[in-house]
Amino acid sequence: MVNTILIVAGVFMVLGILLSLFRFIKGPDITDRTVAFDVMTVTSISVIGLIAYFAGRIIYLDVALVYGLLSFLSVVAIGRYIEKGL
Amino acid sequence: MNIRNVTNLFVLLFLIWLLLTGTFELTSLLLGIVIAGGLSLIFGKNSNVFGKLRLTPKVFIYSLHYLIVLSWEIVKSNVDVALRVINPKLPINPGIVKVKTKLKSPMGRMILANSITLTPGTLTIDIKDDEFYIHWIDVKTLDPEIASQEIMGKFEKILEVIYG
Amino acid sequence: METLEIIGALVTLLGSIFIFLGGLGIVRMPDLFNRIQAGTKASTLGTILSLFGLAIINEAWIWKLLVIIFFVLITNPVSSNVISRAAHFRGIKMTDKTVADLLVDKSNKPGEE
Amino acid sequence: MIKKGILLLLLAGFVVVISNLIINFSGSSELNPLARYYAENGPTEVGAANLVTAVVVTYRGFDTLGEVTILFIAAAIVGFFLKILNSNNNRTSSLRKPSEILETASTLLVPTIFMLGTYIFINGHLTPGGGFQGGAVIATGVMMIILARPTSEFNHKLLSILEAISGIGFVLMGVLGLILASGFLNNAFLPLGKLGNILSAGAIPIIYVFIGIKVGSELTSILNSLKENQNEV
Amino acid sequence: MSIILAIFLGLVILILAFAAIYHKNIKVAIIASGAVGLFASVLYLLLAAPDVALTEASIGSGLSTIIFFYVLNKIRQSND
Amino acid sequence: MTQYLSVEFIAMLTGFLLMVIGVWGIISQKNLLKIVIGFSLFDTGLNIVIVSLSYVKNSTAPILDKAVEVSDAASKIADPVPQALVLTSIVIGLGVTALMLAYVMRMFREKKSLEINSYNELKW
Repeated sequence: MVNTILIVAGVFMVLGILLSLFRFIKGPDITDRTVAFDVMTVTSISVIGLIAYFAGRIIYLDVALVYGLLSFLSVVAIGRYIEKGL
Repeated sequence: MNIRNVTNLFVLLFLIWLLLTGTFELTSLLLGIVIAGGLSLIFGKNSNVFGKLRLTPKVFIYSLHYLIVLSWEIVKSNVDVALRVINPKLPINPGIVKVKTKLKSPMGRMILANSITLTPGTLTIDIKDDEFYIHWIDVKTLDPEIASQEIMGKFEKILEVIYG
Repeated sequence: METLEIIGALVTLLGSIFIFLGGLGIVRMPDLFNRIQAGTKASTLGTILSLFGLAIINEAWIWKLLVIIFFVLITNPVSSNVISRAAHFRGIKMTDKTVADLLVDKSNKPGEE
Repeated sequence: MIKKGILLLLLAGFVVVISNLIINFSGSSELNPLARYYAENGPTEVGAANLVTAVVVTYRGFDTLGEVTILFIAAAIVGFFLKILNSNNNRTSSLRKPSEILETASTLLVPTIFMLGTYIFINGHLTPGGGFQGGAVIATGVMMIILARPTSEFNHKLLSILEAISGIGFVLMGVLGLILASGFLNNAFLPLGKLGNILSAGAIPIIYVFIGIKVGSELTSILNSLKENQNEV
Repeated sequence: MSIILAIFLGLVILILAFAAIYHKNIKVAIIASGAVGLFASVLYLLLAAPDVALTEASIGSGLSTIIFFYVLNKIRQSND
Repeated sequence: MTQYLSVEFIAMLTGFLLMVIGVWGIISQKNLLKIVIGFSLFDTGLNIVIVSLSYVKNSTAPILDKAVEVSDAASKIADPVPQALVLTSIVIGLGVTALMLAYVMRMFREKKSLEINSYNELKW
C-alpha cells in the first residue's frame, strides 16, 4: 500500500522534472533556463529521498544534504555573472 | 569580539552537528563542541550578523509561533497560486511594488525577505535601505503603506519582537 | 503503525503533486518572474512536504530530514532572489499584463548582448 | 567535406570498439574474489564501516597519495599560467554590489557549509564522504565568500602553509604506519575501536582530516588564481 | 521500478548532453553540462554508489560550473 | 533480451553514449570552451561506465551499518574498488578541467579569439 502510493508520487516527480526540462530546452532567455535548472535540482532532492526509502538506507540522505546546501551556489554564480558582479 | 554573536553561532552549529550525527555518544559530543567552537570563533569574531538576538525562552516561543504562521501562509498561498496555474485563463495581474519595513537588524531583514519570497505570489527582488521591491502576482494596491500591511504585516510584528 | 505510514505516504504524494504543479507553472507562465513565483516556490513546498512524509513513515530518519529541510528553506529563497535581481538588471521583458514596475535601477542598462 | 568524413570515420571506429564491449555485457551476480576479500576482511583489518574509505585510504593508499600530488601539480600550473602581471585593483570597484540578502545569507551559510564539510570528512569512515568530498565542500564555502563579497582578499601565505602542513602530515601518517604497523599508510597503529563509533578505524579520521584540508586548500588556490587573474587584461 | 527511473535518467542525461554540445549560446551549454552532472549523480545513487554520488554532486554540478563561469566572465570582460 | 533490461546495463549504455557525444563534441566543435565541455562530458560518461561495472545484482552500498551486518556483507554489497577509483577520478577531472580552462584563458590573452582555427602556428 505504502509502496504503491510512493511509486505514484515518484511518477509525479518525474513528470515535474520532464516539464522543467521542456522549459530548459525551450526557454527564450538564459535566466529562464537557470530557473528551470533550479527547479530540477530541488526536485532531485525529493527523488533522492524516495530512492533512499526504497533502498532502506539512511546514508543515502547525505547526498541530498549536499544537494540542498550546494545546488544553489551555481545558480548564485550564474546570477552574479549576469548582473556583472562576479 | 562579539561574545553574544559567537555564542549564537556556536549554538546553531552545534545543533546542526547533533542533527547530522544523530547520536548522544560522549566522544561525538566532545568532537562536535570542539569543531563548532572553532568555527564560531573564526567566523563569528568579526561579523555582527545576529545583532541583539538573545536566547531567552520568550524568543524561543516567538520563533515557534513565527514558524507556524509562516508554514500556514506558505501552504495557503501555494494553493492559491496552484489554482491560478490550473485555471485555463491564467488570471494573473503582476507588478513590482514598493514596501517599507521598520526592521533594522540584518538577520531580521533577511528572514523577512526570505519569508516573503517563500510565500508564492510575492517575490523580493531588491532591497534599498528600508525599501523592499516586491514582485506581486496579484497587485491590489500601489500604495506602500497598505501594500506593506497586506504582504508582510504578520511576519514583521513577530520579527520585531525577536530581533528587537 | 500502518495508518501512520499511510498518512506519511499521502503527505509525500501531496508534495509530489505540488512539484508537478510547479513544473506546470514553469511551463505555462508568461514571463520570468511569474515562472519563479509558480515554479520554484511550489517545488520547494513540494520537496519539503515529501521529505516530511518520509520522516513520518520512518521516524528514525527525522533528524537528517530536518537538516535537509532547514537547508532548503534557507538556500532556495536566496537563489531565486539573486536570479530575479539579475534578470531585472538585465532588462528582461515583462508580460503585457504587468501593472506597475516601481523598481527603477539607476545603473540599469539594456541586456548584455 | 573530406574533413567531416574523416571525423565521422574516427567516431565510427570508436563506436565499433566500445559496442563490442557492450553487446557481450551481462551483469555480474556475485562479487569477484578481490572485492569478496575486502568485504569479508575489511571490517576486521581496517575497522572502517565504509569499505570505500577502507580501499581509498589503506588498501590503495598509494593511489590516493599520487592523486593528491596530481591535484597539487594542477593547482601549481594554473597558478603559474595565470600569474598576475599588473595587479591594480580598480576593476573590483566597478563591480555591481551583491544584494543585501545574499550578503546576510552568506554570513549565515558559510559557517554552515564549513560545518557540513568538516562533518563529511570526519565521518568519512562511517557515512559516505571523506577527505575529497569534504575538501570540495569547503572550497565551495570559500567560493560562497567570494560570491557574496567580491572585494575580500585571501591570505596566500596561510593557504600555502595549510597545504604544506597537511601534505607533510599525510605522508607522516604513512611513515608512522610503516614504522609502528606493518606497512606504509597502515592505519592499525592506533586502536581500531568498535565498528561504527566515531573514534574507530585507527588513523583513518586523522588521515582524512589531512586529506580534507589539503584538497580544500588546493581547490581554493585554483579558484583564487582564477579570481585574481580577472584584474588584468 | 528502478529500471524505469534509470531509463528516464539516461534519456535526460543524453538530451542535456546534446544541448551542451550543440547549443549556440555557450552559457546554456555550460549550464546543461552542469545538469548532466546533477542527473549523473542520481544515477550513481541508483547504482549503489553514494560516495561517488556525493563527489559528483559537489564537484561535477557545483564547482565545475562555477569555474566555467569565472573563465567566461574574464573572457567577456576583454570582449566588450 | 532480458539481460539487457537491468539498471547496470542501462547505466553502461548511457555512459557509452555520453562518451560518444563527448568525443564527437571534441572533434567537431570549433569553440575552445565547447571542446573543454566535451572533455568533461567524456569524463562523466567514463565514470558512469566504471561505476556500472561495480554493480552486483540487487546489491546495496558498501557501507556497513544497521541495514547491512558484517557477517552477510559479502553477499549484499556492491564492489567497492571501482567506486574508490572513480572517486579519485572525479576530483582529478576537476583539476584537469581547471587546467584546460587556464590554457584557454592564456590562449585568449594572446589572440583575443576562441576559434580553434585561428591558432594555426603549428599547422602543416
